Amino acid sequence: EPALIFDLGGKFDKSFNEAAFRGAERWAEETGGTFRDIELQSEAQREQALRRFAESGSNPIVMTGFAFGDALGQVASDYPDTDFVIIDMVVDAPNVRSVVFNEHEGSYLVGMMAAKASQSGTVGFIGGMDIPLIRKFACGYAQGVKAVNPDATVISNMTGSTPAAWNDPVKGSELTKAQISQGADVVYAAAGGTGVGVLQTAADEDILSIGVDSNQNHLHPGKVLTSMMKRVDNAVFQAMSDGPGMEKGFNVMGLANGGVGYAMDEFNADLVSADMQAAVDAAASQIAAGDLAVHDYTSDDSCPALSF
Amino acid sequence: MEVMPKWAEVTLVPLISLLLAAILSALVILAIGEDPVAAVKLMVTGALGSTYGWGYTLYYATNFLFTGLAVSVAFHAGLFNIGGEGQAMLGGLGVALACLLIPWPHWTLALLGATLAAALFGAAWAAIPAFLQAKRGSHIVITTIMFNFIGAAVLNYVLVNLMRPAGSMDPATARFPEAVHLPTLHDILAPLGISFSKAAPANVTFLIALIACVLVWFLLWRTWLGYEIRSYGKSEPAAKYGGISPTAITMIAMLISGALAGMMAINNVMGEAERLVLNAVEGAGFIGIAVALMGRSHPFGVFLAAILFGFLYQGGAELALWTNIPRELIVVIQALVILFTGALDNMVRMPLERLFLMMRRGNS
Amino acid sequence: MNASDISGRQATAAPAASAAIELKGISKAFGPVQANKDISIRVMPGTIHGIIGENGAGKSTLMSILYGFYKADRGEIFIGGKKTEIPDSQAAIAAGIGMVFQHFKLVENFTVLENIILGAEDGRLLRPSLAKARKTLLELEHEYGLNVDPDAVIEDLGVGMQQRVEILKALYRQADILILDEPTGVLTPAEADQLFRILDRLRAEGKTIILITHKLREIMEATDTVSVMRRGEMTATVKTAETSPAELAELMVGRKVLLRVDKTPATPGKVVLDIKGLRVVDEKGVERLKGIDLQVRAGEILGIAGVAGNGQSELLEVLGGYATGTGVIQVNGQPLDLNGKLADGRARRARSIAHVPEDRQREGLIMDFSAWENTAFGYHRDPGYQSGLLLNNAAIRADTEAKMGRFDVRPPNPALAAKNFSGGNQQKIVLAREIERNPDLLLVGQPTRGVDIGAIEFIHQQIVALRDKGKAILLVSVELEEILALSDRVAVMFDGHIMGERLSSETDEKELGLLMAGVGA
Amino acid sequence: MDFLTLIQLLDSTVRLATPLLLACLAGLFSERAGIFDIGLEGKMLAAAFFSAAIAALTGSVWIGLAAGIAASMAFSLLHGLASITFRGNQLISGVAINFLAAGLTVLIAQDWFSQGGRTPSLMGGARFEPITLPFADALASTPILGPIYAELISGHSILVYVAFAMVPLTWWILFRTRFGLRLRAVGENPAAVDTAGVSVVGLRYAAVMICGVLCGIAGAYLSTALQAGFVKDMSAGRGFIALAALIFAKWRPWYALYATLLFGLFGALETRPDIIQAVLGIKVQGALLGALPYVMTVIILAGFVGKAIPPRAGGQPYVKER
Ligand SMILES: Nc1ncnc2c1ncn2[C@@H]1O[C@H](COP(=O)(O)OP(=O)(O)OP(=O)(O)O)[C@@H](O)[C@H]1O
Ligand SMILES: Nc1ncnc2c1ncn2[C@@H]1O[C@H](COP(=O)(O)OP(=O)(O)OP(=O)(O)O)[C@@H](O)[C@H]1O
Ligand SMILES: [Mg+2]
Ligand SMILES: [Mg+2]
Repeated sequence: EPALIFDLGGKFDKSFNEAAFRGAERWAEETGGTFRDIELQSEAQREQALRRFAESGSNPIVMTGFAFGDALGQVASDYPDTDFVIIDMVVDAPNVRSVVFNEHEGSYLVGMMAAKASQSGTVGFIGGMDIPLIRKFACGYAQGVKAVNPDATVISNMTGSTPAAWNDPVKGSELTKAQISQGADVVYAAAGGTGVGVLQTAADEDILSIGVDSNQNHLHPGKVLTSMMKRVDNAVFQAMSDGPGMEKGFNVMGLANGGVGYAMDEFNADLVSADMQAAVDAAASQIAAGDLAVHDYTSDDSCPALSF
Repeated sequence: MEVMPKWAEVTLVPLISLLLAAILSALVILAIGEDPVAAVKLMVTGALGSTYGWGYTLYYATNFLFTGLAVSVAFHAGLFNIGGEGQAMLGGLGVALACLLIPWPHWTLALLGATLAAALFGAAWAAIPAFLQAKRGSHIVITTIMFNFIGAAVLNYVLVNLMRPAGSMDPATARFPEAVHLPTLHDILAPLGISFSKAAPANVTFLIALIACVLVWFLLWRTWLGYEIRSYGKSEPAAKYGGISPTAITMIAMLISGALAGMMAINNVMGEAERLVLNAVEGAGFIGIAVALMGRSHPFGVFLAAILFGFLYQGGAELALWTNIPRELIVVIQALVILFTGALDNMVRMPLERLFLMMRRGNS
Repeated sequence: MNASDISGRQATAAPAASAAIELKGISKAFGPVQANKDISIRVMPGTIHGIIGENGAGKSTLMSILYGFYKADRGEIFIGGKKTEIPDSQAAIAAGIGMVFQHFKLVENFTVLENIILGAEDGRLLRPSLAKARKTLLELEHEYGLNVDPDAVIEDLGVGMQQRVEILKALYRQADILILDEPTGVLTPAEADQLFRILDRLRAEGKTIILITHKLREIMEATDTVSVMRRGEMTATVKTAETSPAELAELMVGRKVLLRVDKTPATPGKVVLDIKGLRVVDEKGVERLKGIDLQVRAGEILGIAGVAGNGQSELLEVLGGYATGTGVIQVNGQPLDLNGKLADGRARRARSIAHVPEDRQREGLIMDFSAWENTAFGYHRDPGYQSGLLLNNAAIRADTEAKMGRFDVRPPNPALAAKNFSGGNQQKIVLAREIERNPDLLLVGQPTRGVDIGAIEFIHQQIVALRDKGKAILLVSVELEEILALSDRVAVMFDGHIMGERLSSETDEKELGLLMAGVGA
Repeated sequence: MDFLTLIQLLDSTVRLATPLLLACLAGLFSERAGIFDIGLEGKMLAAAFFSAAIAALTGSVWIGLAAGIAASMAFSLLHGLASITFRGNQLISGVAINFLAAGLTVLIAQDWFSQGGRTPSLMGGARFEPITLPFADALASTPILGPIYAELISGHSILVYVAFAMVPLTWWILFRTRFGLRLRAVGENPAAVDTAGVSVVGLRYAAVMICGVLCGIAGAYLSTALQAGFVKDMSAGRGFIALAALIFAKWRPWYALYATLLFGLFGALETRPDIIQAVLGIKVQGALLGALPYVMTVIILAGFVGKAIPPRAGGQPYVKER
């Protein structure tokens, strides 16, 4: 029986934990299998949950979030017969599959779309907590924007410095309004529950927004330009389907293998012109082919297109 | 001239209150379609049924002991220190700096150094609110709340920009060197022939917390400084009459309080995570308030309350592991325990007192 | 007023059938404490009925039951012959009862007017109520000579004024029955006289008054009948005219009591306390002491008389080290620090100055601390009580036990919290602590406020004994009687000045009363 | 910083200040009556959930508002039970209420909607829409006053106006009515109220209930006016900030307005690092920017406000018989 461990944000964080949960559910639905899961409440429970599941025979054990890296590094070697899958982090152990996403690539694409959709030449980014991962999103986005319009302005705000920053839609709204008053007409939210407020306010104020992680286009039809898809659900689904004895190692989920991308559906069909889509698709295949390099903030803690 | 014998006050009242909280919790569990009996069993065996469970229970309890003692000491001086959260965060920074910057030859020395650093940083974070209270009359409740937020921002800044190993995604410091790893209860008890779970994070800090308990008790009830702290807390006019300096006591009590809160970091940062992460304190500062209030600000009461909350945390984790009970339910259970044992205790005490009075009258 | 006046009138008491108040079999327990045991009492309309009894005898409890503040466990209340349920003060007020509590029930930061209308407002809006009350108040003031500024804030008023507000509160509610619980404990003689004149008028109007007091003189002068309470029981009810102070005192305490202070003439020695040009400005920037010069010699008691609020408290506070001032104070020829680092209570104690503060519950004691912890208070860093950082609890306990024995503190239990002792015994704890230090200078504020006569006798003896050991004593009291009985010299304070000094053997209440009012000198 | 930016900043200030103001006034009623309340946060959260949930189910924001208020009042009742009837510790009761609300809202939300502890997005009549005041459009082009009226004063949800109207109303109730006099008295000296023949318990329950109503409005404002639905923990510490504002305001209604506006302004400034950069001339790093409101609060508190004296009987249960 596989197990899934969510990071502190919880199963329903409107972000990657939730995506992971959907992936596991899809697996359960399609295979009729069952899985265990746990929402952590404290840092100390990371190692605890790993060990408890491993000892009780769960296999594979999937966990979401870079914060597990340290704990898994400690635990993995104690349970050589258990397969672990960690998302968003690399842990070098023979029984671990590490899945990382090139969020900067996906963000680059939606950045391009934002720049193309923007009338004002100013676009916004609203992050949740100020951590490197979110800067990676912001940095990729800004590069995409600049690629289309080098003169464009990218306004970037983080919601806060405590975990409350992931669940403060009111502040998300206010940040959106502040960005609008500075001229932004497209905003990209990578802020968990806070993003709910961003998308809502963008819709209310009649500007475009960009969702994150899963396809959020349907939340405000005709108002959400697109969503930067980070297919954590696929990664989890894949891991559970592969089951024990899966292939281990380092899994990069990028544009090339559909790990990240942008969402197109009936809700945003009218917003995305053929020309826009063509340009973005071209960039996507360039990136996939390795002809276009998008800088990853976390590789050297710097961003060519944006300062924090 | 108490109505109830002391044993009844300290055992019957909390036990019946706990029972009420348990019954209500059971109803909530029932309401969301789970089996309350199984849940309670799971919690008890999970938290207290093995050395593994105890190892986690005691680990959490250690955190709460420090923050609970911190709140208690300030409380005895009539000061409501809500800043345990921020002080513990900064204490973590102190521990991290001590462990990473100084090449300690042995964990014992590292523990000493880290404890000192944690206490110093925690005390420093309490010093400004204390000073503003003493000299400017700025309400300590607001300033300590503000310093919690400021502390979170500082820690975030330091971890994201200064102390994070280059290229790491995780806003956390590097792991501490092997030499400063603290022995767990497993390591400590093994030479005594007691086998204690290896996996559990409870470590030598628990003993330090116990020592802190005793020291706080000793400070408050055996030294003139503690006597002055308690006097000032009970009556400021009397303290002035008695030649006790309000400024000095406010500062001293808050510094001790901050130091205790900061010292929590040797448990969670040095003992468990062995590195400093952003979210290291995770609310223990606030639980400390409940622990101190429930423990009536007495170190022994704080000890019991801390164990109770350790039990709730670990029992809750077990529930989360083996059932589909969402973690919010555990929060609800904690709330009910706090409510019944801490705020609605008179609901139990009043009828009990009447009962004892009747019995006494009947006897005489 | 004049005693014969009153006793002449008492015969008019109405026949038994229509008692204004009748209590039957009232019992009340506070947890294990039986405060009232099966108490019955009848009070005739148009009379003043006195109640006396030692501290803790249950007087206040009984009256609080009548006023609906506490609920009796058993017993019945008849008002005007009719059985009346009084579950709360609302019902008591409706039955025409008003009460002035021993500890005033005023909202400190409200104005007089607001306090008076509280609970007796007309309508939902405040303004009309206040306007109406202002008018009524003016009439009442006029009628009874109870002058107070309706817009003054309570905390700015002296206790005498606060009491007037309490009386006005009752009158405003048109009380026919007025209960006064130790009303004169905080009044000057002039204020007390005025109070009794008012009570007289009220009686003349047919109102019924119950007066609780520890002062036998007041009982004798003002009441028609008097009840004595002891340990929760009503031990006797007698016609005032048919009893004597000595008999009452004996009924109350259960033994013979000395009603005079026994003291020999003083033999003053060298100057211990020398104050020159002392000025004090309080937190609000008001100058409370405006240049005081005083001397107290070894072996004498200097009494400071004055209406409360004329700077006596500040004088004690500066001397005690917890208020700052300017000027020069020398003790045993050495100056005291009035502003700097050594202006604190500990430094004062080190200079052999002991201080029995005016307000024992606020300053003198920590009510939640046990008796033994209180016995060390202020001296807790003295070598006998402490070594290094440690308190020597065992030594303090032993010391406390000895002191409690010598000062006859009841119950003699060092572990009991201060709040569980009666007022008189609380005061004994403070006195024992300060006097037994054998200080060169003892500051005493209101040593017997709210203390029953048995304890007063003892406290006075202790103060005189210290004087006879050759120590200097500065006594502040609003009780002129006490000042005259204890002091060798008297200084009168008025508005931050010393209005004059007299030898107590060469002055009387009348002269001092005038000085206290700011007249003369 | 140009004029329009200033207006926008102030506009944001008003929005951010509104929930703080309502919660602050709520706390004011409770604490003026002598009942300390650190459960403002929890009540606000509960109200945010129930108003959004019921609005989502019924399609009417007004029914939602009523439900939010009812939920908040239910928690008030619990607080009253603990701290008035059973004379328990008011701080513990408040802490418990905060935990209880945080847990229950998500549990119930998940049970009702299965949307991960959220309510569905509110649409149409299930949400409070901004109100355009009369002539706002016509006057908008008038210099200075036009934008102030059209942008700053007009265009908020009805609850904002309710909140601001509550300030004079609260002042009037406290200082001009019999109820207010008694309420203030019971927070200063309950024995005075008791012996004046007024029920201490009744008054305190009334105050606690009013606190519930105002917290209810504050919560409803968060989820049905500022937002279009409930997200877990969405009160995000605003109850604690309101409490700080209450102390800051020395328990006075008009000062409460100023204090919450100040906190609102700090919050608004935090969303505009560009303005801060323009004013200070340096770029403030993100995390430190987040600390700015709190640092400013401490500085102002230490520098200008001085000692705040709480209602004298605050926090202590009224006990007649030991
Ligand atoms: N509210 C209370 N709770 C518990 N015990 C009380 C309370 N009030 C009074 N007592 C106790 O009841 C007894 C009678 O007290 P009461 O105040 O009636 O005495 P008293 O005769 O008025 O004394 P005093 O002269 O000091 O005012 C005392 O033992 C006192 O400690
Ligand atoms: N009923 C009471 N029983 C015991 N002490 C009381 C009582 N009422 C008041 N006191 C205390 O008696 C003292 C008298 O206060 P008041 O201010 O009226 O006089 P004062 O000290 O001479 O004046 P001031 O301090 O303004 O110069 C205060 O310390 C007060 O706390
Ligand atoms: Mg009495
Ligand atoms: Mg005074």
